[in-house]
Amino acid sequence: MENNLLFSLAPWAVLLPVFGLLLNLVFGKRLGEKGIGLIASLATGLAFLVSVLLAIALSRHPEATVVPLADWITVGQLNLAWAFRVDTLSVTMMLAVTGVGTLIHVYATGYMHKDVRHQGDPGSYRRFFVYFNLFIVAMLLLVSANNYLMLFVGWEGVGLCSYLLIGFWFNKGAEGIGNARAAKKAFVVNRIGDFGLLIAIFLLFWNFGTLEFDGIFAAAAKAAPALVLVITLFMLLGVTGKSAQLPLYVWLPDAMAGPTPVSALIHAATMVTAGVYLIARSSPLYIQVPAAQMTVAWVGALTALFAATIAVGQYDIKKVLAYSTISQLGFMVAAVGMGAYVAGMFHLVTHAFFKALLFLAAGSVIMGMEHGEEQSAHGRAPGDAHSLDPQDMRNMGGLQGRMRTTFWVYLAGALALSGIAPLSGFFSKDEILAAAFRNMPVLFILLLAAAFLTAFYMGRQIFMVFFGKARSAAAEQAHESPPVITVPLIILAVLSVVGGALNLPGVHSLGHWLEGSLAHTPTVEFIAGVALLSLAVALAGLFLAWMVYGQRRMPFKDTDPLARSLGGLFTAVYNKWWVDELYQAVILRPYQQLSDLLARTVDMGWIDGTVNGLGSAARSFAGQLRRLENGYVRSYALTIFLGVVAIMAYLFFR
Amino acid sequence: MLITYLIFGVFGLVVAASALGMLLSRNAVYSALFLVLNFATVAVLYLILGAPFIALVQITVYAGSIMVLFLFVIMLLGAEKMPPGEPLRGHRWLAIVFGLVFLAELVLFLIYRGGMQAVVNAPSLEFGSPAAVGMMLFQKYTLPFEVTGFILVVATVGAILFTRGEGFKSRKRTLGITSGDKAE
Amino acid sequence: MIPIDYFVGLSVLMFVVGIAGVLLRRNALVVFMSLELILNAANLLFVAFAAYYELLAGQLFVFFVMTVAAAEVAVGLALIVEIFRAKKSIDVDQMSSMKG
Amino acid sequence: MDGTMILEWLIKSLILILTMTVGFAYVTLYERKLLARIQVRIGPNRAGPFGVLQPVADGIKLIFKEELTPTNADKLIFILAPVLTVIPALIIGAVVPWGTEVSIFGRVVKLYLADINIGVLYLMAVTSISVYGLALAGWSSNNKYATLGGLRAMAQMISYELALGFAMIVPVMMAGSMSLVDIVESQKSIWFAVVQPLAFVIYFIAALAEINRSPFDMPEAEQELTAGYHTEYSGMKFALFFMAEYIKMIAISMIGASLFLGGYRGPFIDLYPALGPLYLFIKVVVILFVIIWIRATLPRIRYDRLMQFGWKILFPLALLNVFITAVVLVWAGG
Repeated sequence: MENNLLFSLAPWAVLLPVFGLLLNLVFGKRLGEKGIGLIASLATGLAFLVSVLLAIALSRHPEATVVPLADWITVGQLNLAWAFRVDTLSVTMMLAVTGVGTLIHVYATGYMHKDVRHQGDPGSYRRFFVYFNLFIVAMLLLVSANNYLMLFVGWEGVGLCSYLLIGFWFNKGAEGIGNARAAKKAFVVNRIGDFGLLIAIFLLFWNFGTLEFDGIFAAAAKAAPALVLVITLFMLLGVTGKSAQLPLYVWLPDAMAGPTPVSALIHAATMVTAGVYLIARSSPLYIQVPAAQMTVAWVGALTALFAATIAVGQYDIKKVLAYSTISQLGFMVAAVGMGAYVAGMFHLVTHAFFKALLFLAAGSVIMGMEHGEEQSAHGRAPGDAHSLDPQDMRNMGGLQGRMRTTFWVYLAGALALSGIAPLSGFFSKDEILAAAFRNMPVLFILLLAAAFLTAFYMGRQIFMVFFGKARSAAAEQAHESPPVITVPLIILAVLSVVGGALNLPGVHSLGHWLEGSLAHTPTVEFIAGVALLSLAVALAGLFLAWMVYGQRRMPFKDTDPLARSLGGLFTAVYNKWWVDELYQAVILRPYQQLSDLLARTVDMGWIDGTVNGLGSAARSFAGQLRRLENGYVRSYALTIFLGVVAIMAYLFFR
Repeated sequence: MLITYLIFGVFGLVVAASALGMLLSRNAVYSALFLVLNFATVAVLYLILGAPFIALVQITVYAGSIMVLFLFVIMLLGAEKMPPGEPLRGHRWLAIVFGLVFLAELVLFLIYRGGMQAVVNAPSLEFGSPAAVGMMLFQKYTLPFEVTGFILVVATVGAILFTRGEGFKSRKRTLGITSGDKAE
Repeated sequence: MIPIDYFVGLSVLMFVVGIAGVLLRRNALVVFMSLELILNAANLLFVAFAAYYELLAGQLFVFFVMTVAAAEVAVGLALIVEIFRAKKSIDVDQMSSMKG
Repeated sequence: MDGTMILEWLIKSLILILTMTVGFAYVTLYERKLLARIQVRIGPNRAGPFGVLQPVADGIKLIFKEELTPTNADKLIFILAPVLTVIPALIIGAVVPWGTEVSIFGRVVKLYLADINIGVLYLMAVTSISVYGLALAGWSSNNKYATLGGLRAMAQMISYELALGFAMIVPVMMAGSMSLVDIVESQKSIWFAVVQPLAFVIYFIAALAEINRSPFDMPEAEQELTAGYHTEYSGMKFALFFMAEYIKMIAISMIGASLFLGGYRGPFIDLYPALGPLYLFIKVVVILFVIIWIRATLPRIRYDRLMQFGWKILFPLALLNVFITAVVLVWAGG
């Protein structure tokens, strides 16, 4: 009874942010910044509370529960409802989303206060939180849906919010439209993935006649493997779009154009993990077709290594983190591809902690840089105010003394990400590596290389940003951020450090917890050798980074020491392997040329010509026909009379 | 009976000649007069056919009212003669040719489909009397009769509205109803 | 006494002459008169067949035709008078535009 | 249908026409004498005793008058118009009975030309076509006064024909027949003029308008239109118009007498049927007296008043009268 009451709270997780965004939308102008931030954070916080209550309910009653809210679409045999699926998988996602989301909301109240002033548009403060709450709503819809269509609504909703928030400063960026272009790129690339998901959903409905998860999984067990393979591969296309995997990852680095809380929440912690969640949710389908699983695993592993190599050559503090995110998402996708769903979800949660932490801390660094730049800009010409890029790591250095809290939390996040025991990243990544070692040794080597690079580029970042001498006036003047920013950072840092406790080897609390929804997944046993190897690799990466960047102090604004030793390889990495250019040449240019051909020759030439020709033909024909309508009554009478004569003739000769 | 044939022949000739006269007269007044003659002779044919009531109504209504109205309008408008000229070239010939075709068709119909031996019986005296017509009119055809009356009223109102024209408009103008005045 | 075909033939003649009047004459009043002639041709047939079949309904129909013709003439002539006021002519070929 | 029957018809027709023409001549004298008396004059008294030969003298004079035809007149219709005017006037009396049957030389002779069962309809038909002569006369003269006179005559006659028709329907309804003989016979007990005074008055007024008599003589109002439709006529053609007018006076008197005043009926008519024509003659003379009296007394009515009077007073009154009569008849009869 009590449980049912708790379960029936599920819709409130979505409705509370809806109220928050409506309140801000309608009354936001009068509430002021404090009120807006309070309402937005409170809405998300209450949603987190609901998630916690649902988790408590589930801990007593681990079976999946469906909470219907209202009828949605009833067409023929299709009967879709707004129904929320409360099981351990969705609640895990809800907890991660709302928990991290709440912290980022709090952080954003402080960060956006500065940011909107820095960008010169304080009025957009409300807009930001409306979008933010809308994102939470869409994300919760995505993870709590009981059917694929509702999931798709959330899927598209988060895509929309991503677009809106990437282009939040739509009039900024290169040539004044750089950010808008980045937003458009994210949207278009996501559409390609969404197209795959849509096809998958259509196929599901076409073949199984339903979109409810349970119904589909029950029916799919008896379906032809080829069909399931097609469906899962199309679904994978959707995953590569949303979770930034090869080959559709290109939008995520550009998405860093959004404000830093956006990068943290959407493009690191929650939205991009939707693909991983989708595969985990659809695991009954994937388990049926090993070929699909292998494809997923390969895509994930390749992405992990590929993105990691690029991250090594980046100077933008957020770009490094962005490629790191892609890489870590590759880890997760590889995990779920190998059937290690618990490992994937585990890494998803810990990654949410430390990557959000890293982004937010990077935001704190950026804010400090901006603050320092404003300080140092006194006396300079106003035109030069923005000549310095506050996100370029080459402008930083030695910040550990001036921004102590940020430094320590950043260090915690970086070590967690690098996989240093006993921080959370170590456990989750180790579990993936163990699964790979057991199932697919080739992937194990790829992932191990990625883990090495991860440690290396994180070390590189730490040394470039926080150690050495300040390489710009702004860095010298940088200031620590206010508590509203640092407190969430500390909380996240704590979580990053102890997050591994969620699924300690041997205890497998998360594994047992997820058995309620992923009962068929095997528990990955801890392999000591693999753990030691991964730890050694991570330490080696850090050491190498110290060798290159920490030992000799990096000169002011100099070229990267790595570039000297690696040469052309570094140029390739710095230019992201020219993937964007490749896409431009292979896909975009022919596409544009084809469009041009279709537009000018086919559409304007043939189709317009046909239509215009028809029109002018009709007009000239009408012009001839018009002569019949000469307005002379006697002509009309004669015409009628001719008809009479004809009818009489017919009657006569009949 | 020879005399009946004679009467029919004479009046039939008059009917045909007067119809053609109406068609061919250059002067509209002559046309109208020929038509009056036509109607009057047709009325005589009605008498032969045993329809005295219809015959006299024909004279009263057609000759006495309708054609008087026509004549009145012709004289009122001074529209006896039209200026010469035929704007629709070819129309005249087309009309004449097809008119002849039509006539030929009807005549052929008459020859091939008509029964020449079918003879009109001598109608009894009471056949078309006002009493008989009236009885039928008010018993069997009450509704059409009423409808006809309604049509007449509507036509009367319509005709009055049409022709009061100027006075009606000027009264409207003094009341300031017309939109044209407001536009000024 | 008299074959019905004689009456039919006479009616046909009147009818064709009426149609010729409608098609050939430009004077709106003459056109109108030709219409009356056509109606009369029909009336003659009605009366002839009423006598032939000894059914009074034919004569009644003629009565109705006459009444409606009277109504038609009242409205039609009023129209022609109005048109004459506007166009200063009753040439039907002048009435070829919708403008008053 | 034997020979004597046709002969009898011919004789009766001749008598009717002669009566009408001679009557016309003496009605003119009657009118001139009467007008003179009313205007305190003597009137024509030179030709014959009391001027009884005056109509003959007038006739001879008109016959020898020069016939003028206007230059641009439509000659055919100009000649046809007077004839068209006279014919309806002469034939309208055909359905009016002069009396019942009398036996002359041992042969029973009906004192009426035709007893058709559509007599009243015949009257209306003839009345309605009698306007052609006037209208055509006015139009063919190619004279604007004459044309206006013709137009006025047409409008006036169409307007008053309705009231006239409704007034004539009343006796038909009372008698239940359209035959004038039946109508006269049904007035055996009481004249319709007594039970239907309104119908009689309407008939009288409308009939005056129909024949363009004063005060409704607008088509020939000399102050406005010189002489109206017969402005351009002279000699014998003018005489024909003149004749038509006075014959019509006699005709409407006869019809009025038959419809409303008992026609040929009078005291002892059943005993001596030959008295019929005498009674009718007396009644006609009295009605003619009233008509002339009105001419001498009343001024001419204005034209728009004439139309308004016809359409807005006379016509509705006649309609109402018919309606009430019908209701009463059905009530009493049913």
